[in-house]
Amino acid sequence: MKRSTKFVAAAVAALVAASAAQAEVTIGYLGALTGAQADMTGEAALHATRMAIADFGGEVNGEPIEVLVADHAGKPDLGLATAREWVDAEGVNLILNVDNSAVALAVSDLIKDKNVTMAMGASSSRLINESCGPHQIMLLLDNGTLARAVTLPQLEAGAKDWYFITVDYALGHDLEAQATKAIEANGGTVKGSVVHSPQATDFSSFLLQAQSSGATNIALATFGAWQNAIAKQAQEFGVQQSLSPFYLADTDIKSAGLDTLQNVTGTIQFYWDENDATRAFSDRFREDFGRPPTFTNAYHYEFTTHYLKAIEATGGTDADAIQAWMRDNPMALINGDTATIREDGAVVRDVLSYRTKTLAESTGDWDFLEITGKVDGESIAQPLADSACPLVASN
Amino acid sequence: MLDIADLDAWYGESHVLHGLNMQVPDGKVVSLLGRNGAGKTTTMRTIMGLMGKVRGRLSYEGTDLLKLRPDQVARKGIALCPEDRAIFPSLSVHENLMLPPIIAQGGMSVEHIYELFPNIKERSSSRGTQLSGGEQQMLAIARILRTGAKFLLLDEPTEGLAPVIVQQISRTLAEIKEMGYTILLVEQNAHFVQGIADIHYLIENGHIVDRLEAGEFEKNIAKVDKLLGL
Amino acid sequence: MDFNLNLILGQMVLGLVNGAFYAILSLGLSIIFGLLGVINFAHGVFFMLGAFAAYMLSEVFGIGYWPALILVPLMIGALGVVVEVTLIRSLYKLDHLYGLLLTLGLAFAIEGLIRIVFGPQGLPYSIPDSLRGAINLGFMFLPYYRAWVVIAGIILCLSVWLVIERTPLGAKLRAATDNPQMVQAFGINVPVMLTLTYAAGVALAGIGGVMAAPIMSVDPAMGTNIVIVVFAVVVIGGMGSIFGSILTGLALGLLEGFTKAVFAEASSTVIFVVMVIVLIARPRGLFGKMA
Amino acid sequence: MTLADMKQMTPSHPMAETALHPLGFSRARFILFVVTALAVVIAPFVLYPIFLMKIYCFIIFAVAYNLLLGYTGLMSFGHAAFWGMGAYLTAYSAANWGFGFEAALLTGTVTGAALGLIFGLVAIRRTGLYFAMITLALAQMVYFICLQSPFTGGEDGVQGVPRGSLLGLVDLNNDWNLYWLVGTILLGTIILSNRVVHSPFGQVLRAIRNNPARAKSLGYNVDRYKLCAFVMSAALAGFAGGLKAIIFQIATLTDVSTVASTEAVLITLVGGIGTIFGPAVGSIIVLSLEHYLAPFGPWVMFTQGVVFVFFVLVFRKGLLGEFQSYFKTSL
Repeated sequence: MKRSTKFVAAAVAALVAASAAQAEVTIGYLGALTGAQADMTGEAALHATRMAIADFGGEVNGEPIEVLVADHAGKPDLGLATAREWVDAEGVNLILNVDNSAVALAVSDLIKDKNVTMAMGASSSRLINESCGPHQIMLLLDNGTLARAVTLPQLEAGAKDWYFITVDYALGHDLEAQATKAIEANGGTVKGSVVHSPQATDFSSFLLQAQSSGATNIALATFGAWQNAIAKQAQEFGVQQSLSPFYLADTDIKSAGLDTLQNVTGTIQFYWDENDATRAFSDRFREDFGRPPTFTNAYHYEFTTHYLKAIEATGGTDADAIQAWMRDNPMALINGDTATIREDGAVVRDVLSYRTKTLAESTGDWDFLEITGKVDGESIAQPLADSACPLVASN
Repeated sequence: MLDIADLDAWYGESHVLHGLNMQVPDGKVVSLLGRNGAGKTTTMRTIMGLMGKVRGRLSYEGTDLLKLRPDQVARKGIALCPEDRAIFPSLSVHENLMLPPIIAQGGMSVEHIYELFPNIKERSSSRGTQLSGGEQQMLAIARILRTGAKFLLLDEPTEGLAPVIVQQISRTLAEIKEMGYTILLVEQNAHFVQGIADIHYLIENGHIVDRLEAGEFEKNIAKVDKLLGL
Repeated sequence: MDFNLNLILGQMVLGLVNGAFYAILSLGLSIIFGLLGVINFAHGVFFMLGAFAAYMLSEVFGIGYWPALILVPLMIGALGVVVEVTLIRSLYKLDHLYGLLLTLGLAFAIEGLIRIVFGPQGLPYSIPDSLRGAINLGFMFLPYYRAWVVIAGIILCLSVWLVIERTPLGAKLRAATDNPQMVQAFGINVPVMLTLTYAAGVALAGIGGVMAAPIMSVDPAMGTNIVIVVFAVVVIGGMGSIFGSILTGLALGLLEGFTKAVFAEASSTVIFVVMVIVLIARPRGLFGKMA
Repeated sequence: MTLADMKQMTPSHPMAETALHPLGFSRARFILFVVTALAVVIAPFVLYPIFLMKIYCFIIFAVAYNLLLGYTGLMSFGHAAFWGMGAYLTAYSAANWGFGFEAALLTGTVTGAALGLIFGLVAIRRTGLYFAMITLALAQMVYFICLQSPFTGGEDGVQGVPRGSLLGLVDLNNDWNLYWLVGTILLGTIILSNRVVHSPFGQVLRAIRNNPARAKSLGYNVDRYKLCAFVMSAALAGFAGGLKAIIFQIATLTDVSTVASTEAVLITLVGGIGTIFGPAVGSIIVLSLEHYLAPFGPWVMFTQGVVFVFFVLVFRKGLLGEFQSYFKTSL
């Protein structure tokens, strides 16, 4: 109940904002406010965005910063139509979140020659290759990078046979393809895969398929609520294979229960309990939002801040100038590190490797991960030389 | 006593009963004679509360029936045996017999019914619609005798039946009459009603054109035949 | 595509779980359609409400699965009474299509309301402790809870069928399906019967919802997702046929499971393909009486 | 009362009267048409043109639907299949085969018609609820096939659809050019639908709707007429879906899902079953509701449901249907 009232309030605010005098900077937050990933990102990342604006002083160059909010609901047609209206009629400067690869691809086409920036939580590797854009930034690790980061350590540890449960989204297909490439290049085999529809709630038949495939690892090229359901049902059906999630947020572990996801290893861009700086930020976030920030929430704060700095520095909203400034200056991260934005739009940052704690190790409600190390961002990123992005200078 | 006064009734847009007047005294058998489409069945349906649009007066034992739903009319002790017999095809003969709820004391026991209609007993586990026409008619009458209703509306019980069956039904009606039931008998078969009914109403175009006591029937038979189109 | 017998058997057992839900839902739909002549588009929503009711009972009152299995159908049935009396009743005299439109609108309104109140996310509902664990069937691990769903679902459907076919109450229902006017003329309060039948039909969906809650997550869309398949089941079985809907529901669940094992891509389409074949070969459905 | 009864109560219009007014409209309808045309001209200066074009596509879709429900008496729950597949094939042929605007749209239209023929052959002998259920299930089958087929792009849809140009002359990437084209198509569709309804063919359809047995006894091949109307409706729905795919440059599963079918039903119900201008009124209301409630998420669904229930219970004839009874003229 509380959640939806808040949502309505946010939407009303957005409407009022839209009807107010044209602001200097308008940020369109186009996210999945409903559906599988809403819990991890949705309103939480919107909150992080607002925190960044507030921390920045609520205005830039003496002008107010407005935020429009819309749900793309994972539907590219809906996302594209909203983005189009924002660009045509609302003069949006930044389209933020876009946490769905299909929506991001559609919007990418739309803004190609427009004075609009898109910072997206989508990870299809196409978006930093063939479909890269001059005003496009990928806030997540791209799928190729992520796939390598997750599979390589496990392949080294001897897990050679993989089975994929893949969400029928561009993200899922791309992730599976990238991971398959990585697995096969490193001596592993893919025993099979099955695609689940976004409407699926019962995964028992997929798990049965995975069980009988003889794979050692079940790779979850999916996320959010689906992943939680798979984890729970895997336990129910006595699935012995290791689950290998690619996107495992704190909220997922909370919702599926740590008991279903103990001793899972992977990598993550941000964890609230990493150091004092992250804990301080998380305390502030939690005070208003009721739970610590997930990694997607964190990068919304980090990027929004970076973007506003760019506007301030360039003194306007010219997307080319902003993009150039953002590339030329390091992006400050909450944990004290910095990240860089490349020509292809990829954000290169160090990532954390983790192991999920066991029930016995966990001290309390959000104590889920043990950070086991840090992976150098440059070492896992797709080399620019391999990029198919026409914007990369060497191409 | 059932008292009908100035009754009008409609099927959708078509006006079927035009100011119908008739009385059915307790314990009597009253026949309602008329051609197809004269309004006989509509009269029955109106009494039962099955017509949508109705105007006029219709009272039974002092109760205004027009205000009641069909099930409430039935609870007053009025039971209908319709022209099509309405044997339920999904029910066995036994289930058909047992379907109407007991609404008052004094209905016939099942044993008594089986005595009266031995065929029904024999075939009690068959589907209702597997019975012959005559057997279906027996069943349709039998099942309303069980309920304790005192006022029976019988709509053309002899229609389409062989003479031997008609005779059997005739005997049955005589027996029922003996037991003190009130009966409104709709017929086109003047011969059939002649021996049974105490009062005859002749209906044409939705209103009563004549009322004959049993004694007057014979000498007015030409008039009746003309009305029935014989 | 490899034909792994263990996999086929396993998928068919899981298919039977779905089949049980199909049977429970299409049974309720058939009863309602038979007597009321209404295709209850809101049926899926009552299924979903059953799951939410179980969730609420557990969250708010700490009432567990077993009592919910009794309480929820009563609650959903009561809601069914309200819906029939206030909305559906006024449409009996109209074209049956209006009943379909009304219940479709109702489904939208209720699902929308649930989304407004509970949000779009699936909510967790756990398996009762007494049914935790799984049995090794040799070809698969079958969680006790799923086995329970299959057995309980089949028993539930057969009991309903027996009540309808073998009891005086069932006789009244069948008679009223044949000829409601005549049944009413015998002194049976048919309007009340219609109300109670609708209530019973949706209560069945409610039980289905409780049974589904631990398997599917408790999710506002869960009813809509399943009900369209159930409509196809009803068309295949023959609209209004009680036994047909039970048998068809289970059989199509099995078929779906089998297809998942041998040609997974077609598993969501197979029921509709069967429907088209049945419609061409036998338009009234496998068990349908009327044309 | 059946649907057909209700429609019978709407006054019929002597051909003589219609002949007196331009474009084949009766007087009342001509006035409405002029109002519509003026609205099409003025609206883009006030409202967002893309949103207006979306409304126009849905009007055409609803006109197609209404042709079937309102004038033939068949309630389909499967029109999403025609609309969605029309969109897919238009989008696909434009994006991957290099078809121009006209050829792509024609592909979508033909797809709709072909699919309509298949649906029709399976379903046309059935009426009422059975017809509704069968079309619903067939459309669902199409949905699942689209979900699985690689050509639809699954959840991603067919993206990056080029708008092309009209006859190679007018660049449709310009929103204004596209707007005037779509507006013209809309007005043309309304004129056409009025013509069809009043053609001898339309008269036969209405005769069938009102009394199929009688039409049969008069020697009309009832099933063939119904099939013909069904295919026509499907073709127009496919056309509308294709047009939408061009405007938004994308075709997705949304178009082929049950939602699109129910939208057509809702629009027709709200506007008025069996009225020429009902689809326009219905689309404006239903789509505005959706558009302006969109920020409130699930309230859209809730409101649509309430509108549905409200219209079924108290406004069965739809807005124009009620006006029609009030003013005793056909709209």
